[in-house]
Amino acid sequence: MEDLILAILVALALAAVRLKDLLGAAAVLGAYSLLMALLWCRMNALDVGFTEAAVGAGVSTVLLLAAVNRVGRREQGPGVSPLLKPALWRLAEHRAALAERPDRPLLSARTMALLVVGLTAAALLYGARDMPRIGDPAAPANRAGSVAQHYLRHAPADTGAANVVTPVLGDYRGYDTMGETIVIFTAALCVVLVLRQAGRWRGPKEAP
Amino acid sequence: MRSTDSLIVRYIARRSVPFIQLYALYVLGHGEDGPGGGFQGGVIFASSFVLLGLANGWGYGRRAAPARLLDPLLPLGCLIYLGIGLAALLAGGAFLEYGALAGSDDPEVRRHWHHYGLIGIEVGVMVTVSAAMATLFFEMARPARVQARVDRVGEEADRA
Amino acid sequence: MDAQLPALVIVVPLLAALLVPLAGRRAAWGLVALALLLAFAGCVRLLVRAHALPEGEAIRYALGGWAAPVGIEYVVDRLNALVLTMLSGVAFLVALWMRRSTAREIRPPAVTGYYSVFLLMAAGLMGITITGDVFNLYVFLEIASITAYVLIAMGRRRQALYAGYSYLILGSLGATFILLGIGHLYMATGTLAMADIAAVFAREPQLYDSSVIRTAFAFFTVGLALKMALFPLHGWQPGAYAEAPSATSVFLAATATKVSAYALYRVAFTVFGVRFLETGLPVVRDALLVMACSAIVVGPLLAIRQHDLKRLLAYSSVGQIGYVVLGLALHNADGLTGSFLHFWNHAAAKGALFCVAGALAYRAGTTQVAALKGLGRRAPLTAMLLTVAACSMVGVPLTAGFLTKWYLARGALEAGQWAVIPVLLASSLFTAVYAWRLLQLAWFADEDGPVAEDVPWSMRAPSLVLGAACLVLGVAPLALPVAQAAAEALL
Amino acid sequence: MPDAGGPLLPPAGPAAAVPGPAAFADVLGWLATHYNYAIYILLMMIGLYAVLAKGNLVKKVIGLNLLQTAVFLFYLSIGKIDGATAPVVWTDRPPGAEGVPYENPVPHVLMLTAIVVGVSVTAVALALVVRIREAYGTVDEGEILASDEAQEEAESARAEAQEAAADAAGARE
Amino acid sequence: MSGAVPLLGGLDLAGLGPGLPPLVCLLGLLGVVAARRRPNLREGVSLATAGVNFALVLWLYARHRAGETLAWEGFSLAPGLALSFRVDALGLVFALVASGLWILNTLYSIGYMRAHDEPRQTRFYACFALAIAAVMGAAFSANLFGLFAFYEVLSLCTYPLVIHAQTPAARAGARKYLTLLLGASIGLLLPGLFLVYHLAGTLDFAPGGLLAGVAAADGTLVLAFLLLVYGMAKCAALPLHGWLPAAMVAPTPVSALLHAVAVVKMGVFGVSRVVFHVFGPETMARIGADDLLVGVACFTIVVASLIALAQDDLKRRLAYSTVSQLSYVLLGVGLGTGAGAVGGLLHIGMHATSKITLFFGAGAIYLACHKTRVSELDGIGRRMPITLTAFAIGALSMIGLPPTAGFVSKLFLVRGAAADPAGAVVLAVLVASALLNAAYFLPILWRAFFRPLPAGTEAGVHEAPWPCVLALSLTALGTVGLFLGHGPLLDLARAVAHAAFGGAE
Repeated sequence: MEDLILAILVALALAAVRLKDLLGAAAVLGAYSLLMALLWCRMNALDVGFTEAAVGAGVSTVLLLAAVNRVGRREQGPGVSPLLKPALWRLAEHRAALAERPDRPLLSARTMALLVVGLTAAALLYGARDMPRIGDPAAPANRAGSVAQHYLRHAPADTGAANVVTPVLGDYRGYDTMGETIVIFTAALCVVLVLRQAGRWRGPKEAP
Repeated sequence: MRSTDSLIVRYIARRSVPFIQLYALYVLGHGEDGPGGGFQGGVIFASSFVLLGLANGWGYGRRAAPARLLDPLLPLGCLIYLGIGLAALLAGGAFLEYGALAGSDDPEVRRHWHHYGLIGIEVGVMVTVSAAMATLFFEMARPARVQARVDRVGEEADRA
Repeated sequence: MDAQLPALVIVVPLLAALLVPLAGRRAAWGLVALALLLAFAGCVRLLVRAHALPEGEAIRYALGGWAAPVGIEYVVDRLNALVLTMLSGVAFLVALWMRRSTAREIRPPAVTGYYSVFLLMAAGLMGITITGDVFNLYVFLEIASITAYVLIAMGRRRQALYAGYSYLILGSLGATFILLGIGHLYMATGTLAMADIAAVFAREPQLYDSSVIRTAFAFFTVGLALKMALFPLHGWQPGAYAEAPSATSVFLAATATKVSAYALYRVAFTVFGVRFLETGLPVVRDALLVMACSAIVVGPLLAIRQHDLKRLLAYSSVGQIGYVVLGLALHNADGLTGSFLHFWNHAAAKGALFCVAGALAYRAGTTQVAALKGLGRRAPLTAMLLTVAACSMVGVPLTAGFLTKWYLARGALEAGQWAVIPVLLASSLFTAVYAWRLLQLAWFADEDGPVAEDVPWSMRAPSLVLGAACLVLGVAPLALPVAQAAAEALL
Repeated sequence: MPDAGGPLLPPAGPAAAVPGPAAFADVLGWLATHYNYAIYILLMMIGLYAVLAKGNLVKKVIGLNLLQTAVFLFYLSIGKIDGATAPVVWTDRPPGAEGVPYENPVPHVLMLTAIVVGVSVTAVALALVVRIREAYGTVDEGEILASDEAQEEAESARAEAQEAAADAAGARE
Repeated sequence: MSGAVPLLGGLDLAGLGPGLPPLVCLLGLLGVVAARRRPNLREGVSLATAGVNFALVLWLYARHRAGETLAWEGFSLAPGLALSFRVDALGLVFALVASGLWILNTLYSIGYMRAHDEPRQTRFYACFALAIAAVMGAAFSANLFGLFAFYEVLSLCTYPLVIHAQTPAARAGARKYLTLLLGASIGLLLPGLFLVYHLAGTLDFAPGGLLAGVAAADGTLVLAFLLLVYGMAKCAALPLHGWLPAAMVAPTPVSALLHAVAVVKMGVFGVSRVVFHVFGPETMARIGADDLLVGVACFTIVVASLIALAQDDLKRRLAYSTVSQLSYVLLGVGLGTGAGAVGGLLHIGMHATSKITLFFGAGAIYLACHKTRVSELDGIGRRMPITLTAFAIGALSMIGLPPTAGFVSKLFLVRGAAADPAGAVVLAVLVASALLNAAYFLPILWRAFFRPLPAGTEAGVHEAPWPCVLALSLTALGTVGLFLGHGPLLDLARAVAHAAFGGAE
C-alpha cells in the first residue's frame, strides 16, 4: 500500500512542477500534502500525519492560493531561472545579448540545473548505499541502546503521558519546541512587517 | 477576496466556527493520550477564522479576528512558554525543568508538575500558533484596495 | 545565577524580542540595548570562566534538567565563548549605532518590528554558537536565517526585495542540506547530542568508512558553505549586503557568515572528530583549501571594480571568509589560531567599515564611493575610522589584520602548503588597491563631497569602539591566549 | 598545490563498478529493502530541479516545499520498525523485547519542528514574492534581473557623465 | 638598568630607555594636533619635540658609551612576535643622524611653509612628527618585526607629505611612490619575514646573525636575502628606485626629509641590519650574498650617476644622485671588510648632511627665484652668495674632495675595497663614480658663479627667508665640521665593524 502511495506522490510532484497554471499547481500541492499525511498515518506517525494535514495541506495551500491570487495565475516569461549562474556569467551573457552575438550560451540554465541535480542525486545515492534496511529493529537509531528506546521506557514514568511523542516534544526536547514556537512567531512578525508595516518599496522612477 | 455569493456556504461557515474551535480545544487537551497537541490545536483554531475569511470575505474574517487582537497574542504565547521556563529556572531547576516548579523532591509530585508544565507550554504554543496562522492568512489575502490604504498610511508617517 | 548563565544569555534577548512589540515605540530601543548589554556581560563572564577551565573541559548546561543524550545541552568551551563574546559585543554596539540610522532608513511604523527581528537574529546566531545538540543547531539556524532574509528585504530600493528573496532560496537550500546531514548522522549513530555522537564514533571507529557518514559530512560542508557564502556559492551575499539597510549590513557583515564558519569547525572537529578529517575524507579538506584560497584572491579582486561602497565591502567579505576557512583546511594549530583570531579581527574591521558606509548613507543619502570625497575635512573622526579599518583589512603591522595573516602564514608554512603565501600576499595587495582608492577620496580629494558634517555622537561612539578594537587587538590581542588554547584543544 | 577539484565525493562503491547482471540484481535487492529512500531522493531531485531551473518565483517556492517534504519522508523512514505500533505507550503493554515494539518517536518530534519551519519559510517567501510583484510588476526572475541590470547601467552611465563633467570642469579651471 | 631617573616622579623613565624617543615624538604629534589653531605654538612644539628627541638620543648615546645595555620589552603581540627595543651601535648611528638633521629640517620647513604659504600645514607637521617617531622606533627596534612595522608606518605617513600639494601631478607621483613602496614591502619584505621566521623560529636580531646556526639550503637563504633586500625598496637599489624621482613632486622640506634624513636612510639602515644582525657576515660570505650585494651596489652607482647626468630638473638630478650615493652604503656594508663597513656606515652621516644642504639650496633657489631647471641657474651665485656657497660645499662633499665630509667615508671605502681580495672592480667603480659626480655637479656651480645673470632679472633674485638660510649654513658647516672631527659617528661605526669582523679596522 505504501509503495503505491509513494508512486502517486512522485506523479503529483512532477505535475506540480510541470503545470503552467499556478492555481492548478497549488491545488496539486495540496493534494500532495494530504496524500503525504495519509502516508505518515500508515507509517504509524500519527502526530506528524495530523500536523502535515493541518499545516502542510491546510495553511501552505491556502497561503499559496492567496499569493497566486495577488500575483497572477499564468507562469509567463522564459521560465528558466538564471539564479544558478554566477553574476559574472550572467553579465557576460547580457553583454553577448547586447552585442547581438547569435551564439547560443555554452550551458543554458536548464542544463546547469540538471547537472547540479544529478550531482546531488549521485551523492545521496552513494550515501544510501550503506543505509540499514527500512524497518530493521537493529538499526542504530532504533536498537536497544539508542535514545529512542530510553524515551519509550521512561516517558510515561517521568511525565505521566501515554503518547510518547508529546513529552519528548514538550519536555525532553522542550527547548527545540520553544525554538520552533519562536520560529512561527518570527514568521508571523516578518510577514506583518513586510506586508503591512514597511509600506511600498520604491521603483527607479520614484525619489530615492 | 469577496465573499462567496451562495448564502448556504456563508451561513454554514458562520455556524460551524464554534464547533471547529471546540474540536481544536479537544485536540489541545488530548495531546498526552493521543495524537494532537499545541500545534495541531492552534492550526485548527486558526482555520476557523480562515474559513470565515474564505466564505464571508476578507473583511468579515478580519472583523472576527482583528489585528489589534492577534498582534499582542503572537508574542503572548511565546511569553507563556518562556515564562514557564523562567519560573522553573527561578525555582532552582534548569531552564524549562518543570519538575523544579514542584518545590519538593518527591518524584511523584515532580511527575505531576512535569505533566502540568507540559500542558502549560502546549497552551502557550496553541496561542502563538493560532494567532500566527490567522495573521499569515489575513496578511496574505488582503485585497488590493485595502493594501493601498495601508501603504498610504505608512508613507504619510514616513513623510511626517 | 552564575550556573544559569548559558541559558540566560540566549533567553534574555529572546524575552526582549517578545516584549518589544508589546512595549511600543518609545521604550523599544531601550529594551533592545539593555537586553544586548546583559547578554554581552554574560558572554564575557562565560569567556572568563571557560578560559579558566582546565584543558578539554567545558561548561555544560542541561536544558529542561535532562542530561545530554536524552535532553538538549548547552556546551561552552573556549572556542564558542570567543565567538559568543564577539557576537554579543558587536550586537550591543550595533544596537547603540542603529537608533539614528534606522530612524532615517526604516518607515516609523516598522521600526519596532525591525528592532524585534534584529534581537531575534542576534539570539538565533548566539543559539547556534552555544548549542551542543545537532538538531537544535538547525532550529536556531532557521531563526537566524528567516530574520536575516527579512532584515535584508527591508532596504529602501526594490532590489532589496529580490536580494532577500535570493538569499531565502539559497539559504533554505543550505538549511535543507544541513537537515539531510543531521538525518544521515542520526541514522548512523542513533543520538543527536554532539558529545554523544563523538562518543559513538570513538566506540565504533569503523563507522568512519560507512558512506552514510561521508555523505553527512559532505552535505554539512556544502550546506554551511552556502550559508557562509564561501567562494563558488557566494552569489547571494553582494546583493544582500549592498541593498540591506545600513544597520543590517553592519551586523550581518560583522557576524553572520562567521557563525556558519564556527558551525563548520564545531561539526568538523567536535562531532566528526579529528581522525575523520585526516583519514575519512581528504578530498573535502582539499576542496575546502581550494575554495578558501580562491575566495581569498577573487573577493578583493571583484571588490576593486565596484562603484557602490557596500557592494565593495560585501565582495571583500567574500574574500575575508576565505581566511576563516583556510585555518580549517590547513588543519594545524597555527592555522586554527589564525582563523579564530580572525573572528574578532574581521568583526571589528568589517563592522567599522560598514559603520562608515552607514554614516555615508545617513549624511549623504547614498553609499556611492564617490560620496566619500572630502570626508577627511568634514567628518575627520569617521575618516580616521575608515583609515584604521582599511589598514586592518590590508594587514598593516600593529593592526589586528596583520596577526591573522601572520598566524595563517605560519600555519601554511608548517603544513607545507607554501603556495598559500602568495595567495595571502596577492589578496593583501588587491585589498591595498581598493583601500587606497577609498582613502584617496576621503583625505586627498580636492573638492568636497555631499557629506556636510560628521554623524551624531550616538553613531560615532560605537563605530569608534570598533575602530579602536582594530588597533587594540593588533597591539595587545586579548583573544590570542584563548584562541591558542582552543586550537590545541581541537587538535 | 594539492591536486584539488574532482567530484565532491569519491566514486560510488563496488556495486557501481561492475555493471554486470550481479550488480543489477544487487540494485534490485537494495531497492526492495530501501524503497522509501529511492523515492525521497527522487522527490528531492524534482524539488531541487524546480528551485534551480524554474524562473517563476512562486514555482520556486513550490519546489522548496517539495524539497522539504522529501526530507520528512527520509527522516520518518529512519524511525520505521517492522510490525511496530504508534509510539503511544498504554501502561498495560510495557515496551521492551517481549512486549509489542513501538515505533521510534524521535523522528516524529524532529519532523513536527521541521514542518513548522517549512511553513514559516514558505510564508515569508510568499510575502516577499507578493511585494516583488508589486514593485517589479513581474514575478519572472529573468525579467527582474534584466530590469535591475538596465537600471544599474542607467545609474552608472549617469555617474560616468557626472565624473566626465567634473573632470571637464577641472580641466577648464 | 641603572637607577631610576626621577623625571616624572615614580615613573621609571630610564626603564623605557630606547622606547623614549618614539614616545616623545608621539607626544609631539599630539601637541601639534592640539595646537592646530595657533601656528606659532604648533611650530614651536615641532621644534621643541625635535630638540628633546635629539637630546634624548645623545643621552642614550652617552649611556651606551658608558657601557650600559639599554632595552625595553614593550609589547609582546604573540609568542615570537614582540615590539621590543634595544640600543646598539648601528641603531645609534641612524638615530643620531636622523634626529640631528630633524631639527634643521623642521627649522627649514617653518621658513619654507611660511614663505610659500602652503595650505594644510597642521597635517604636514603631524605627519612629520609621526615620521620621526617611526624612524626612532625602527632605529632602536630589537627584532625584524619591529623594523618591518615601523618601516610600513613610515611609508604610510610620508604619503600625505608627498601628496601635500594635491595637484594632479602630485597625485600621480604620490601614487607611484606608494605603489612601489607598499607593493615591495607587502610583496617581498613580508614573505621574507615569514621565511626567516619559518627557518629560524625567531625574529630577534643576534650579534652574529639570527640565521647563523640555521641548517637550511643555501638557495633558500639567498632567496630570503633577496626578498629582504629588495623588499626594503627604500634603499633605492635598481630597479626598485622609481619611487625616489617620483617623490620630487613633494615640497622641498619633504624632499629633504625623504632623501637625506629619514626614508632612504631607513632603507639603507634596514639592509645593514639584515646584513649584520639577520644573516651575519659569515653566513653572507658562505652563501655568496655579499658579492651579490656589492654587484647590485656597483651597478646602481654607475647607472644612477649616468641618468643623473641627463636630468635638467635640479631636484630630479639630486634624486638620482641620492640613488647612486645610497649604494655606497650598500657597497661598504657588502664588502665584508672592517674598513668597508666603517666607510659604509660613515657615509650614512656624511651623505645625509651634504645631501640635505643641497636640497635646502635647491629649495632656497626655488623660493627666491622660482627656478627649478639647471639651465636657468646662470649667474645666481652673485645674487645668493650664502646659499650657493653652501650648495658648493655640499657638491664637493658628494664628489668626495678633502675639505668636506664625503671624502672621509670614501677614503674608508677605498681602504676597505683595497683590503677585499676582489676589490679591483670596486676601486674602479669608486673612481668612475667620483668622476661622474663631478660631471653632474660642477656644471651647476660653474653656471651659477661664472655665467652672467640674464639681462633684466637682477631685481627678482635675492636671498631666501632667514630660517632657510640659517638651516642651510648650519648644515654646510656640519658638512665641513664632520670632515674635521668625525666625532661619535666614527666610534659607533668602528664598534659595529669590530663586532662584525673582529679587530681588523
